[in-house]
Amino acid sequence: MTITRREFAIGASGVLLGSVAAPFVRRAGAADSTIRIGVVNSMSGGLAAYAQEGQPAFEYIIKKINAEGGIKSKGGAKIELVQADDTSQPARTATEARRLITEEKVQLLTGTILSAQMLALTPVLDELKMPTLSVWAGGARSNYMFTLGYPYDRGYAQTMHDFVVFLRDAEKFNIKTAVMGYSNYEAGQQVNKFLHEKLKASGIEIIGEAPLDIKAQDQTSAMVRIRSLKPDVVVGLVTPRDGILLHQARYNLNYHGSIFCGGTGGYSDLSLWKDLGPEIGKAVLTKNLFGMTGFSAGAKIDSMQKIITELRDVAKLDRIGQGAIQYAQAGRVLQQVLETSASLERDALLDAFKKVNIPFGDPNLYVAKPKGLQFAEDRLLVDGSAMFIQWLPDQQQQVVFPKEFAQSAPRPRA
Amino acid sequence: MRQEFYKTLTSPVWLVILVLAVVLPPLLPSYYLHIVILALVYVALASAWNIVGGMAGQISLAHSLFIGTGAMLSTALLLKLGVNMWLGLVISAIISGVMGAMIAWIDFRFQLGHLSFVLITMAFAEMGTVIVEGWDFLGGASGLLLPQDKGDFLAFQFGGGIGAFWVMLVLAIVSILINVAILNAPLGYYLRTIRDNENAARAIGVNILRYKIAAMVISAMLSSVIGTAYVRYLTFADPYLLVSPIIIIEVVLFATVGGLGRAYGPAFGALLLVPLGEILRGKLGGTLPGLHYFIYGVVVIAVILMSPRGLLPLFEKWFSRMRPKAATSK
Amino acid sequence: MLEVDHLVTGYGGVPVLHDVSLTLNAGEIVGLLGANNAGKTTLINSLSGMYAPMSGRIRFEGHDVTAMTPKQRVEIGIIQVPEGRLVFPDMSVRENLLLGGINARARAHRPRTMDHVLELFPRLKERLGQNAGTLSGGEQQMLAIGRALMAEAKLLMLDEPSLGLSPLFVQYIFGIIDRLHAEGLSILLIEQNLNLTLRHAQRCYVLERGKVAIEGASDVVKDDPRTRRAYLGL
Amino acid sequence: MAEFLQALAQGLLIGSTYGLLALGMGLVYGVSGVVNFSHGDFISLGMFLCLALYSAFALDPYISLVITVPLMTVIGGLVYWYLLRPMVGHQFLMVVQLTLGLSLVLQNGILMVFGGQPARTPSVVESKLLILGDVVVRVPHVIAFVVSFAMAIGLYIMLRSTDFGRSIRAVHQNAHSAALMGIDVSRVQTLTFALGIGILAIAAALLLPGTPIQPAQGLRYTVITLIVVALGGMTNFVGIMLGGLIIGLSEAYGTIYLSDTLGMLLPYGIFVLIMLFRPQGLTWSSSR
Repeated sequence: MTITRREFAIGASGVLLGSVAAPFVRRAGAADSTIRIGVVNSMSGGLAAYAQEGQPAFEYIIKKINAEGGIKSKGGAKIELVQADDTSQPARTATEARRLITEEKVQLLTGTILSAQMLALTPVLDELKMPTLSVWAGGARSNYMFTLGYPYDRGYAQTMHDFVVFLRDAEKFNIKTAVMGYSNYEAGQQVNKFLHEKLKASGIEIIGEAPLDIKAQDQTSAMVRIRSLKPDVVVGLVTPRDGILLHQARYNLNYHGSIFCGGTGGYSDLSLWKDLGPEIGKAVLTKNLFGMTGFSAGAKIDSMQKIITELRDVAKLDRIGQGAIQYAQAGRVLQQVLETSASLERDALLDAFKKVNIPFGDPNLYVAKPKGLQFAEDRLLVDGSAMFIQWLPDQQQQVVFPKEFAQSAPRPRA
Repeated sequence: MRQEFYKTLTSPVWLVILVLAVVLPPLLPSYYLHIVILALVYVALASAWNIVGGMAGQISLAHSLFIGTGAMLSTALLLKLGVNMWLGLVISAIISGVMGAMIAWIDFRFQLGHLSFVLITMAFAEMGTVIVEGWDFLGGASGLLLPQDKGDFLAFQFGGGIGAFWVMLVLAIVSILINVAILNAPLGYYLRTIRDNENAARAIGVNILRYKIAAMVISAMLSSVIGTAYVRYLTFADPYLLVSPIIIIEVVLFATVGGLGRAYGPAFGALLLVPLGEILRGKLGGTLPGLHYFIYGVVVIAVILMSPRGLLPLFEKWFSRMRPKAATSK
Repeated sequence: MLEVDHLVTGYGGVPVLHDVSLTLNAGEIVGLLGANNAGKTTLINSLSGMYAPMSGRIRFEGHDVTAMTPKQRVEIGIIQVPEGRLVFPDMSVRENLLLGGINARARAHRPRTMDHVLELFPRLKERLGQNAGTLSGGEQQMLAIGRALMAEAKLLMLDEPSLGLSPLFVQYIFGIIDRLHAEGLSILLIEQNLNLTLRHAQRCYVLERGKVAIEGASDVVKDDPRTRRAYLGL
Repeated sequence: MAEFLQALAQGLLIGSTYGLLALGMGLVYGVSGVVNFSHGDFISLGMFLCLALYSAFALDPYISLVITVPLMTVIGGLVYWYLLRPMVGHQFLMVVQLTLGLSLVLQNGILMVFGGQPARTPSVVESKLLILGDVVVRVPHVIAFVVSFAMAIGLYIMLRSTDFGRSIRAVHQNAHSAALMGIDVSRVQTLTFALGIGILAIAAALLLPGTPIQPAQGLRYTVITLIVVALGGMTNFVGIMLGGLIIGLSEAYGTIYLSDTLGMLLPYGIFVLIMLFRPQGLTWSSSR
């Protein structure tokens, strides 16, 4: 070792002293002309993929807002982001949020905040009363949290159910039986519960479950199970990584006996094609597969098209999927909240969240919401719906559902 | 030997701790109070683990089951069946104790070697994770959210913050004192004999099964109780934390780096490493992703290379060098 | 051939050998006697380089070897047959012998030395493919000596070669020792069996609590009343 | 029946790669008693090195081996010499903690360089399939299967018929005695550790085609490896390959026929039972 004991002793006492003294060293108050937003993300650990895709888009939008004159109703105040990493562990989301709120004195909080993080944050937000915008949570248990994620029930489950019924009734697909194929983690299980009920109520027989082990390196066995059950449709929430493995397994077994629909990331992420490789992508993505998504490069929504081009050409992001769009949307929602809020007091901000309205057709609406973007009483999106797409051999997507955005009818079963 | 224990009980250090405990928390900002509470949780857990891992030399990775039972079961009993959490704490502790006794019995019955014991307890822990994540009663993968802590003591609520601080302080001290008591009692002597040479212990007629079970049950029940108190403080019963390999890996790390088998070693490790990890993440978490963990890992490696017997022995050596008289009187 | 000057060795800062000096001339058998814990095995392991001495020096064939590693000492021909044989149990007799000759100096001539060893120990030849762990104690001792010969020993150090063997085997092993001596090998012999050692060695050293208590020709040592006392550790 | 056969093929192929992952750990445990908790992160490192070589020079992972194997071997040697060797003679658990620290460093070092997105490394064989009646298998898996067994046999022969191999076994069976034979024990331990990590570089490349990789995956690989090594009796290569197959098969059959929680419990349950009733591992002879 090159570190001597003396050096270590000095270093160690430094760390100790620092940790003891830190609370008593008050940081200089932030200048009045900046608004501090805390961003607690999973930048490392198992869930790092979400924030690593979204964060650059978010920073780009915030930079743009600042460049265009900041928050005008607050005298052109600039937004300052204060970042934190929860290492994909919900308990640390709570810790970091506490630090951002009490030490960094942020005025708003945001971040990926998946479902488990949302639950872990709830007691801290209730205690410290900090208005918070989650980018991805499917629920919001604290009165202070709003979320852009699809609600489990009226978002994910309802959209998937509606699409399956649409295929059966409107498009005359032969769909009588289903297997629930979903990523076996909190959101996957939650959505599955609701979806299961809804499909049953609509007369579809559930003949089996195929939960995907989220730690597995290969899903061929799960696909063998699905193949042996031979359902008409396989449906459920699938994460991007499980999606890659699931489609790979489908390719391996050359199984096209069922229609696969679900998502979001695992069926519709733009990077799927790249992650699978062109050959496998072409063989499985364009056959009997429909993906749920909140955004599609092919959707006939001008504002969405514009932000995609902008993130690609101006911000030079190399990965533009739903994550990036969702984060960009979060930036715009926060902008509106800050603009319309009477003051920077928490109650005012909370009120402003409740009044958020980005109508359909607004240039700042990046996600596909036919009814626009507003928060309901439960602080989840009023319009939790999403689209369904199908893939084309040239790696483009076509929206097939809902009718408002559809570019084409669903491709018949192969 | 008992004398040693009473000497510890009447030590003036307690007065200092009491004064600090009364004066400091109200002055600490909430984030730093939180770090102190976290450190105390891990002091308590590492000390509880030390009873088997350090003294008996049984490196159990199954402790996440006990912590998890204390946390998830008591929460589920309250939310699903309306069982008071105090009662839930007792039920969980008893179940943990039974599981601990079974593991100790398996260890004895099948004469597991050190490494087999590590790996089998690891497999038990993994199985526990899978079961909890697939069992709706315990909340499945989503976990369970406790009602807000309103400070109703009879409902096992301590009002968060300073209340939680006191609960954790008491648990940490109890956990350490149990360590001191065992080390100075015949049980501690037998455990060390078993650890150092199980065959010799058998040859001189030590009832190995009895002491192994005793150590494991005490440690398991203690871990379970700490788990219940911890989840009350967290409010969110998260299976990915409380029943996962993550928590047990951390507990073993703190205990080992602090000084295994010593009464204060594990506590020392947790007191140093928990704040270090939190502060590194706080300061560096917003920069390059992974950097804070990277540095933490480097520090862990450096510390181990510098003091392969644990930090506490190293500090004692420094201390005795500074005060040679204290060393000679020992 | 071997000169040990004022050697002090110990573990963890506590000396076990205090100021031990001894010499061994080329072609000699020297006996090393003493009660349990007198420091015999520590001494032999110091000579093999397993412990770094706290002070003193060791010379071999005129060169200072004090700072040499065990490997280097093997390469210059200081070979130990350890107490309890310590053959490699899960390897065949042949593999054990090959390992004996693994050092840089001996490696090239392994086929030749192997023939020599097998001629010396015909029993090993019969058991060549058998795992060493399945051999009897006496056979293991043969293997341990054979393994050391494979290393082309110049100085052979035997630690308790008769331990746990039947009288018949003890006789056989000492016959071999005499034969090796006749072939010109220098031998340092540690033995519990006092009479046997005194009979085969030309000179003896008696260790007592890490110090040389008595030294001299075997006859002299034999008659010294202190020998029995030291030996019994009284 | 088709399911049964497909599961059999799947289990055997995946299981053989588990065996390959475990060979290196068994080797290292045998000569130095180190249980390396950063094992899985070294696999990650091997995979990300292949990714880097693909990004920079468009190298196929199978070709990258020419570079990654020597590189990882050297890294392994340095790690043993500077980090693990000083710990010889200290508490087993402390060494484990050191490798855990190393795991943090590796995992987050990879994260800092490559980011946390799942990444794919293309290979010419990644989409090739082999169709045998009802059973379809992926060519990369078949390659991995063949190489795994070839490696196991190669190592077995190396250990039996070379001086280096015999030195490794000598150190494993009795380090003191080996030193008395003039074997430099530290050097053998270092080289063995280096070799163990070098083997991982091969395993990494074989597993890579079609596997999305992430920096956080290491612990999963470590756990599987530990289980397989333990099933094999820690140092027995035949047992280790057998252990890999058992875990692979129980995963495949568990997922297909039991699904859900019960299916995921199956490999652990089988592991515990085998460990209790055959603590010495799967093979009968104690030799290796």
